[in-house]
Amino acid sequence: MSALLLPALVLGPLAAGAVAAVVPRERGRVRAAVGLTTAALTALACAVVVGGVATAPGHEVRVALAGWEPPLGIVLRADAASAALLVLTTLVGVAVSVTVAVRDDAGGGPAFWPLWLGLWAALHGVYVTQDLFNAYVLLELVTVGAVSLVALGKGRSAGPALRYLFVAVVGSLLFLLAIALVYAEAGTLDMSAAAGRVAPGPLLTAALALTLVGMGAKMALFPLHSWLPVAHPAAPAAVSAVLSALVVKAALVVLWRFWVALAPAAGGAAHVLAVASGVAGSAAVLWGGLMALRQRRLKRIVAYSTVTQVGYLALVLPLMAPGGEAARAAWSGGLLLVVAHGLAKAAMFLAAGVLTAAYGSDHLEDLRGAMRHRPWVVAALGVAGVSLAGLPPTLGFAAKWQLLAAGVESGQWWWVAALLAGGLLTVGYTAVVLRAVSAPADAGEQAPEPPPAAVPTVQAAVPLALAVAAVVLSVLAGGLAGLVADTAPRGLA
Amino acid sequence: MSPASVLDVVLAAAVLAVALVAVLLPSRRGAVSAFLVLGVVLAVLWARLDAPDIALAEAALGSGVAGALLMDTLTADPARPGRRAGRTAVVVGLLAGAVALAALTVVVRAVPDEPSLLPAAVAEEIHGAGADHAVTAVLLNFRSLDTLLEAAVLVFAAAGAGALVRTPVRAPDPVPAPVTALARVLLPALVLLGTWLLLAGTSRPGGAFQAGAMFAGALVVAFVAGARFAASQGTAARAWTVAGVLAFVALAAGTAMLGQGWLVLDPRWAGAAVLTVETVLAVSIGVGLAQVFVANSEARRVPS
Amino acid sequence: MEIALHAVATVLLLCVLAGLWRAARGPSTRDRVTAFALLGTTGAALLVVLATLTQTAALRDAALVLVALATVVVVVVTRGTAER
Amino acid sequence: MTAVVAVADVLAVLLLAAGCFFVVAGTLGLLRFADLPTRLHGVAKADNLGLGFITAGLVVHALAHGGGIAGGGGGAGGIVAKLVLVWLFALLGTAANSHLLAAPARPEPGAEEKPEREPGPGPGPETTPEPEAPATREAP
Repeated sequence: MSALLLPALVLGPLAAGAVAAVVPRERGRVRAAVGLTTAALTALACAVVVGGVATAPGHEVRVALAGWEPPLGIVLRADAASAALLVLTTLVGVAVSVTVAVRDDAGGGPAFWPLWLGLWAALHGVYVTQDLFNAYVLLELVTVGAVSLVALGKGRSAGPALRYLFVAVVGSLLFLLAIALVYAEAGTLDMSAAAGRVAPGPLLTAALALTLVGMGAKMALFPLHSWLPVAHPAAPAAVSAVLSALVVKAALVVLWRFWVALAPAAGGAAHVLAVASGVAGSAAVLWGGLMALRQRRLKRIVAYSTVTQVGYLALVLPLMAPGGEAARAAWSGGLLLVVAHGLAKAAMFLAAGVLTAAYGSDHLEDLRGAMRHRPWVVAALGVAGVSLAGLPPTLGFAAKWQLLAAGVESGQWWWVAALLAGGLLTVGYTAVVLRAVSAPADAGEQAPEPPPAAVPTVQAAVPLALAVAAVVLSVLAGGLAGLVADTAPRGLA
Repeated sequence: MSPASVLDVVLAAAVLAVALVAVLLPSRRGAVSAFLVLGVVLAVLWARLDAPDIALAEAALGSGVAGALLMDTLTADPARPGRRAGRTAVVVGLLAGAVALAALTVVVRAVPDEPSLLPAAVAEEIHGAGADHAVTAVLLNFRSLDTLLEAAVLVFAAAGAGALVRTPVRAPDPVPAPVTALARVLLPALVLLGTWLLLAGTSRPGGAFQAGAMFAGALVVAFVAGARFAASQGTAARAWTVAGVLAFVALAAGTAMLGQGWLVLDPRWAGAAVLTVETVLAVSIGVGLAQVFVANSEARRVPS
Repeated sequence: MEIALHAVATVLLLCVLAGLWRAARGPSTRDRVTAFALLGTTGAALLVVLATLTQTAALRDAALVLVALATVVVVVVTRGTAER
Repeated sequence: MTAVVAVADVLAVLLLAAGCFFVVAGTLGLLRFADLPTRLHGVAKADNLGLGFITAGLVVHALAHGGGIAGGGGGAGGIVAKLVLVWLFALLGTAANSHLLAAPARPEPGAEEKPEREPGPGPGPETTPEPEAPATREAP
């Protein structure tokens, strides 16, 4: 059953997106209905597939498409890591769909639906594909959807969208070159088959480096991050949530899968590249945190926070390098962090969207009194901030704990320092936001407390639900980590 | 030096020269024109590299449809001063390019001589794949998911482009007589050429993407000549754009429900299935590309 | 015979390169497009020569495509400049 | 090699050489002529004649040597048909193109197109219009 449904996770939303594109734009309600139905069915199919992965022997569900095994055909394979990502995507996807269905301003109008459904399909594909070129095509689909969605923002969103497009396409091209190199040596595009057919040498080193840089650009890894803080404020609220929670993760997943499959064969060169990734990640943690502290607009703060969190995720590569227990801890910690960050960031951006809609601005000065008028939305911001900072009792804590364990286990203290510094900075900018929204209206100035506009209750409840999910899932974190660790890589030793 | 290697050396030098001119020219129009020339030279390069499929695609998409799109964007835009790259930027760029070239040379020289597994595997399995031409068999059968997703990329690109045009398509400007006359001849010729490429695709280079480019060319000519039907933003146009993807997904779902597995084509009807999907795809690609062109053309006319 | 075909191909290629000069330099858009139209014809000649040389029938299709779409480009461009 | 084939080869080479001559002439015209109408004139006439001669040469070659391994559409016949089609397309296209491109260049009262200039910030080839500047890269 789950094997039958695995391709449907990609093709279903894709077809629904195509159908939504045919519905005239004036019939926004019909488009929303298509979107919500698809979200419900997708969630159901995801549950079946995740259940299938949990019960299947070896915790994996595998489908050879068109009946052709590699090297001729393409294989889709869902393992525990895919399952974790599918859970995240379902939660965020349903939340975003509900938000936009209630008030389509949040997504930039009815044009949101076809693009979002197509993007959703592509994300599912990225999590389960085993084929390098297929991953490239899926990333292209992700890029087309994400860039168009950013361009739906009000005002001057075309420039930031174009900038994002250029960066993303250059990243794709570098990855394509890497694929060509791997194919030239291995003679196959299947990741696991290629792993056994490559040897250390300039070819493999170049492929790993190109993938690191290409995917680094797509996931906004410092110093290639400059498109992200520009794109977020321009994009509609729901699109920002998708962009930060899911889209940058697609590139990250491709990087990790590529790395896990091919880096062990590269020997010392992979070590050097992993350290480079760690250095970039540490710089991202510090730079993103400092920049977030300096911003005065809520969306920009949350955007720079993404730069920080992507930095953590880049640390996973060097932490995995020693293999053994450390690699298991780093891998499961990294995946948990992806889930935790996705939930927290989606909650934050959706909350920011609600506040922006209510107060007509996301400048911190204009949000005074929000604590009193929109307590649940502010609570969502707070809980999400706590999870981001990695404090108990949240999923973020469980994830960072694993990463710390990996660092201590392998004696890589310097990465631990970056992790801790990042946590402090996160506490800092979360405090800045909370302080601003809790400030009484008459603090300093005589201006009256800005009257908030009405926002549908459902829309205000969604961010809180996501933030609460980050807390609830922390109870399951132990089991989840154990399950995920089974798919852990062997390290670079 | 043999005549063949003279040709190859000149060709390689030509590609480099045209690419450099396209990148370094400060005038935007000049750069775009050079880019169109690059399309021609690249088509010749692919022909020389014994890759007629790509030569055909480059001629159709690289210099044809993309050329029309780029030139249309530029010519309706007021001539603005091009930005001249600073001397430092040029020097740094050339240095970086040289380093990248050297690194790539090292890497490419490390490519092993042993042939890839795939050509043999394709040759072995192509009977019953539904197409005699290896490229078509790979695109429509062995790796059909990739092709489906590529078609989806175009669908969502067209949807995205359409979403950015916030006004309905305007009535056409008066069309000069020679354009109308030319359209009458060019339109059927392009449709005929596209149909030929589509049918040829099962046994030799050709197929849905190249044929789609021809259909797009025909629709663009119709649009320029004042026709406001399929190429506009109507529901019918959008339906045609997504038809290819939907047909492909329907085929996939059908095969899955019949118990054969997703996208598994029975050799008995694989040929018919491949040709049907290719035909719908070609029309979809044509209408989709034309929609991008129209959206681009209309977006510029909106006074902002 | 092969030598002659190679020589013809080389000469045609040099003509394409020479056309680049006019395409890049202008001065008007129409000059650039005139150059592109020439290159469509020359490129088509080049492709049919290569088709005979390498015995690849598909390259003659490519020549047809090139000529036809070069005309489409000209139609599009002349509309664009006529509007202003 | 039979005598007929040898004669055909000589004929084909002569035709190809003539074709090259006209294409080169057309290209020189494009580069050296003073303004758009004269350039169009050179391109439209010489280039199509050149393509015609080259096509004719290839037709003779195809008839003498047969379709080869990949004739497509039935040996020499298919090749000849396709070659003739390419030439006809080119003739049609050039006729229409020249008409469209030359239209504003004809003297019409009050409607004279000036070469649009893209003012560059500094001196360079774009800002120093010199219609008869010597070509830097020329066909032999």
